[in-house]
Amino acid sequence: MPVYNLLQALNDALRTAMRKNDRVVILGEDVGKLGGVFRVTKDLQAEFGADRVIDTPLAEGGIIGTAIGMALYGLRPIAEIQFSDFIYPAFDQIVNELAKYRYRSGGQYECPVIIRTPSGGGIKGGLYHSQSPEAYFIHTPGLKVLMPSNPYDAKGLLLSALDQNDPVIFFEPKRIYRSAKGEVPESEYSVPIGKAEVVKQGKDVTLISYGAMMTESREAVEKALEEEVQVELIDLKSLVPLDVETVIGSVQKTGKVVIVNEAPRTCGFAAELVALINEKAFLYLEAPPVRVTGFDTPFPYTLEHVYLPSVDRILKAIRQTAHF
Amino acid sequence: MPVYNLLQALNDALRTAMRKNDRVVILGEDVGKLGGVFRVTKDLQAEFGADRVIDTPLAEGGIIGTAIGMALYGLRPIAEIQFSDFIYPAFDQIVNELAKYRYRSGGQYECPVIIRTPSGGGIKGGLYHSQSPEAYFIHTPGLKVLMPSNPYDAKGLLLSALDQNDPVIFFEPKRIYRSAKGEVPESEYSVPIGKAEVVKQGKDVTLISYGAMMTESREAVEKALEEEVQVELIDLKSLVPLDVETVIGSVQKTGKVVIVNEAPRTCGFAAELVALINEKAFLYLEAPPVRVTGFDTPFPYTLEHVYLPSVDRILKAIRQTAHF
Amino acid sequence: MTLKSEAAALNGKPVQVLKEDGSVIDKRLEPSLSSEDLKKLYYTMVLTRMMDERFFKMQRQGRIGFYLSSTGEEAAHIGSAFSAEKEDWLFLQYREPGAALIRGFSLFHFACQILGNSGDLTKGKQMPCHYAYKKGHLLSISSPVGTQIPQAVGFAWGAKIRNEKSAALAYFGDGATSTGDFHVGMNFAGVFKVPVVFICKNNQLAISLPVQKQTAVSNIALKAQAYGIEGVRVDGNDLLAVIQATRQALQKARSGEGATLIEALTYRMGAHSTSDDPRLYGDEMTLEEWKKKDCILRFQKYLEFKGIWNPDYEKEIQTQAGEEISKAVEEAEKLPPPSYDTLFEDVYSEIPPQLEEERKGVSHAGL
Amino acid sequence: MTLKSEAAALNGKPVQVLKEDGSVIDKRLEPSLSSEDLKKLYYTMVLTRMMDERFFKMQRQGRIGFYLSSTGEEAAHIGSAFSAEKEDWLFLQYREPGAALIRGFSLFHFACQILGNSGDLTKGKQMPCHYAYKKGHLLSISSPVGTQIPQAVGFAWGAKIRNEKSAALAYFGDGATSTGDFHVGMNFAGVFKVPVVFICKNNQLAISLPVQKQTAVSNIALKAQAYGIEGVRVDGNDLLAVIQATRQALQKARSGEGATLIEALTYRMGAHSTSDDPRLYGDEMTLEEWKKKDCILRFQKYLEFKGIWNPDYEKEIQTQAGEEISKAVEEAEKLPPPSYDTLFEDVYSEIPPQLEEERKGVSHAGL
Ligand SMILES: Cc1ncc(C[n+]2csc(CCOP(=O)(O)OP(=O)(O)O)c2C)c(N)n1
Ligand SMILES: Cc1ncc(C[n+]2csc(CCOP(=O)(O)OP(=O)(O)O)c2C)c(N)n1
Ligand SMILES: [Mg+2]
Ligand SMILES: [Mg+2]
Repeated sequence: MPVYNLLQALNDALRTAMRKNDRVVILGEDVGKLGGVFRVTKDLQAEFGADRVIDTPLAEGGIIGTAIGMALYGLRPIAEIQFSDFIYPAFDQIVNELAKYRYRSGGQYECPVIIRTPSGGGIKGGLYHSQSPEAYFIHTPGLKVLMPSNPYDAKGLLLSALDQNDPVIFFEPKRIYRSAKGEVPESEYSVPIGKAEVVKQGKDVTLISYGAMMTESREAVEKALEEEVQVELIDLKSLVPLDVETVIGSVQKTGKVVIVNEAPRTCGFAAELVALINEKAFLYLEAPPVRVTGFDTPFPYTLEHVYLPSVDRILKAIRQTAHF
Repeated sequence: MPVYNLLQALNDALRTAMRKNDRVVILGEDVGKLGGVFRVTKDLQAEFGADRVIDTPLAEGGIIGTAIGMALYGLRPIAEIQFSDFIYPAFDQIVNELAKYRYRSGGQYECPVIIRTPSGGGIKGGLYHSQSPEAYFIHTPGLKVLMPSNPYDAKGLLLSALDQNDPVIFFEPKRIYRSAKGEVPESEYSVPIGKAEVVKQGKDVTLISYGAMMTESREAVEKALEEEVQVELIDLKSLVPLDVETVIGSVQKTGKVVIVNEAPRTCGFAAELVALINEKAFLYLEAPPVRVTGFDTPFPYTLEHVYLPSVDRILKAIRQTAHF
Repeated sequence: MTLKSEAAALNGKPVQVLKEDGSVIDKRLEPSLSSEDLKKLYYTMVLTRMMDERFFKMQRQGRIGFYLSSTGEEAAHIGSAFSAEKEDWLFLQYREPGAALIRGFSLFHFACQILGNSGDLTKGKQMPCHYAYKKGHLLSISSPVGTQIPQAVGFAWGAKIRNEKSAALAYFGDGATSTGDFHVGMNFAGVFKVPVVFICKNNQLAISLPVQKQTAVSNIALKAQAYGIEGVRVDGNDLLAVIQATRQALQKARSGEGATLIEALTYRMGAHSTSDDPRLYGDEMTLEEWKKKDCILRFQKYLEFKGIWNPDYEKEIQTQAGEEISKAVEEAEKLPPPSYDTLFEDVYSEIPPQLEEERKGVSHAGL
Repeated sequence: MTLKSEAAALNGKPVQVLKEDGSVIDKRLEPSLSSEDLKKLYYTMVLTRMMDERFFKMQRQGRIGFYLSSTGEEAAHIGSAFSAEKEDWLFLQYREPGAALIRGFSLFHFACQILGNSGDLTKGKQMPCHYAYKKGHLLSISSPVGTQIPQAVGFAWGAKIRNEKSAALAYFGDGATSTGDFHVGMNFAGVFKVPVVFICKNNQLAISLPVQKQTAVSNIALKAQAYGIEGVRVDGNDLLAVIQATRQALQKARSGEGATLIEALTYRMGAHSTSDDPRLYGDEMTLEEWKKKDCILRFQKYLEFKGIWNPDYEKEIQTQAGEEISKAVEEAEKLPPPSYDTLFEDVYSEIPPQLEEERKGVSHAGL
């Protein structure tokens, strides 16, 4: 099996999907000749032509609006938003249109647009190349929201997304585009939507994370082990639909929870997880669930390493919870 | 003191502000000659002229984008978004620009735009005239988010908003525009931003709500009393900044919490409150906090009464919590 | 002869085929229509107007919650929808009930949608006038103004990419031209030479805002130039001009020559909707003037010239239309509201576990 | 003589004042500039190019994280910024470093911003090239393309409402014309006759996308017609044409006659940014062609005609500019990063209690 980084795995997934199904088209800014500013769509235009790998004008609302039309026509459009910070001009098309199309037509129409977009900080991108806007979409019924943390899941989840008929926001943790490496099957395979993975078993504390923050989380879990705290680490992968069973099962075992994500804390996804855990495992809780998140400020430039949850901050939270 | 409904109180607040400060301008769709589709800006154009009460073209992004420019120039623009369901075309201007302007300029500029917008369901408005999108803005650092539940607070909060220098999203619970009535001072006064109100004291359960849902909440609290459950009812009013002290103080007293709001449950503001309460009053909690919210679906038309939290659903939650 | 050349010569004045007295100005522009076609068109126009009146009245009686009528604008949407082929798809704004009828959306389903009952194809999920009818190639109507424009472009673009024949018709109002979606839709259509026909029903009002305040260039057709798209301004109250323009635009779309923006200049004769009161901002003078230009009247005169229309014929079809409407409403009003389960259907292709829990909560509560 | 009439006659060819050899085509269009002005302009152009080179190199050396240079486009932004009055305000996109210099933004502050250190007026909060300088009436630059356009309109509109004299200059690229914000900004400006000058630096690329694929009408000035705004296409590599056009547009703005869209046609000579590699998509032929049209060279020849420029003069200012840059960078590089507290400042006018808790968490952790 080849060893790919995240970029290569995604590129491979796209190629696999396009070869298999000639209704799959890619559209976005600079995705064609350039192959994307991160090169996720590298060489695809050469193989599939400018009709299927389309460089669009600079208008995210146009990209998503036309992708909706394409999906209604019966294509399988994969739209790239160059940075998730630039998804907002398309917010109305996503939230009012894409997410609600099936519902409002009473199921007459479906609208399986996939929106791929790099998200998160840690690349010295400042306010506008670092945001983690997943909570906006998690709060929007009708969308599925995915975020892989490694090449294997990236390919498998993207192929799964193409195999179902709902709109998907597919966040790509751009900080680890190159650093996350792993074996990726050359053939087609799928990683199920709606399933989390217990990456490491543990009995003392449950640590829930996803995307790039799995890197820091994994490291913190290792360090905790040195302090004899056994942390169970869960990679959510699929934020909507959520694998409630795996999350709750783990919390019932450990009674203690730390949740790690990059976005601003208030009303972020970590809050939802705390609420859910309260509803479903209140009597098992032995300590208050701890959120380790970004701050309630815009994303900074120079001090991004302070803004982003660090191994230290996570470890501190683990200790605090474990020794509550 | 005159008795006003919510519409009249808001109209009075706007008139008061415009008379006092000639830098206050109003802009939006149909706000001028018509006086707004709900008539909140009734007669203001006649008094203050078309330069200060401005009918704009149909473009929410243009309304907020130009309002930002006006605020930077030194005006105090109050932008109306006709329904909060139509705020999304302005989402980029609000989230990427308005919310971050002060921050990204290192405090050189400030951008005190007030965005008034009717929100919530219950007027048979279906998917696009009923949404409660407050969580999107609560999750966006840099914005203040207010929602009054009665005429007195509506006028006082709006005047307070005009007295500070941050952007504000001011949600108006349109379902009770006419039904909510109360005494409103004719003079200027303010209701402080960042302060919640304990509307009714109680020792058994804390019920937290805001906006139109205060109506059902109040009724449920009355009914609970008949069952000898004493509920402490809190009207948040100011969602950002949040009056953590009042919320936590009450939970420390009762140990039991019900949170009521209309928006879809997942990642809504109720989740944030649960998370906060866990962080600050975990050891006081005697039962899992219960969320009574809209469902994780788009807002329906015919069955909106089923979608919206009802007195019965709230009462059930109170009982469940009280007898946990 | 193309409308394009004609339009250029008119310098902003809308192209007409019919004079206000119903006579044909230039035979070369007269669309070929069988007498069956002509009758269908006239009947649909009359039916649409009567249906609008009936539903408006029903709202006033409290039998439905909301309605939007298209009185005075029938030619603009019925003429263009009629000109579309079966394989074409319509992206409506909300003020084109006659276009829906032309595409086979039944009065019964119309009434059910407006009642939001269990007979509604959209299961009572949307406000009145926000239907969807896939069989008739009517996309789903939504309230946010302008969103359907890039969607129609994407749809037609899909057909182009797949080398198939469908075209898309995107309907919108003068107000919609101010939206960002109008701009991006037009721009994409221009760049990618997409087989789409934009039909702007310029009724000169957006709720209370006159088109002159909507844009400094209220000749909407002119805006097409910014996108490398052909723009044609026609008299929107002239059914034959609308048909001719749409046919030419569709032919052009199908031959791979890209998009056309048709501006159908008309006037909103009534309130924006049942929630609106135009006395607060309206312009009586203009209204009176436009009443004289009524599109049904003009077409009626044309049919009279053709020997198709006479007062008896009018009476006959009015009776027929009235009965059709009554029957549909009566049938529809018998139906109960949708079941609670519909609340949770169609959010996703399948109900995910958490939503299923919410659904169960509702049925257990027996709310 | 107005550029407008001139432009009309040219039918899409950009208006020039200077030939490529630096001679004046039509004296009537030559802007009046003192020799001090001319020197300042030339110096700023040279300084900007040298600064761009230096920062670009520093990025390659790993001393800064990112840079965006404007090489080849200096005339477009320096000429227009120079033409603005003190009371005017500039809404930049991000590729106008020379405009910032013209407005008094110091090289030292520039360097601090790019380093994101404690000397940065924006406190290390934004990426390089995203400065804000209120004293110089430079608004805050943000990455999302096009957002500044309606903001500039609103700002200028504010001045109009208050009956004050300021105008706003909105800078953007050819790519930005595709955004919804461009459309709504232009439309509002047209409807409300706002004293704003739109300056589209059409460098014919948006990252990898050639302007011909950005829009079917790559004559950007033409798009103004859709909004009832005057559009002027000038040679963006002709400093005098840019100055003349901006002066006339500002005069018009101030006299209450509304907005102008100036398209300055130029070419992006280098990479989009330090993150970009134009070899993957670039067009060598066009690049070579445009190199010959270099804006600094052309202005230099003009100055030579005027007896201002000679090789010694060139050497002198190059030395001066080089030293200025070195000194600024050296000073800036001495400064430490901003304090952790800055993370929490400027989110609101005051730090609200919950954010204060987050701040305390950080300082206690001594992270
Ligand atoms: C994005 C958005 N903003 C505001 C509204 C409220 N609204 C409903 S219809 C309308 C006017 C539309 O005018 P036009 O496009 O000319 O269509 P007409 O009603 O005249 O047929 C407005 C402002 C909306 N539906 N969507
Ligand atoms: C809304 C948005 N979408 C995408 C981007 C990514 N991006 C940065 S610059 C750019 C191209 C801009 O082109 P143009 O406006 O012509 O300016 P130029 O870079 O040529 O000066 C793009 C697509 C962005 N910054 N903002
Ligand atoms: Mg209209
Ligand atoms: Mg460019």
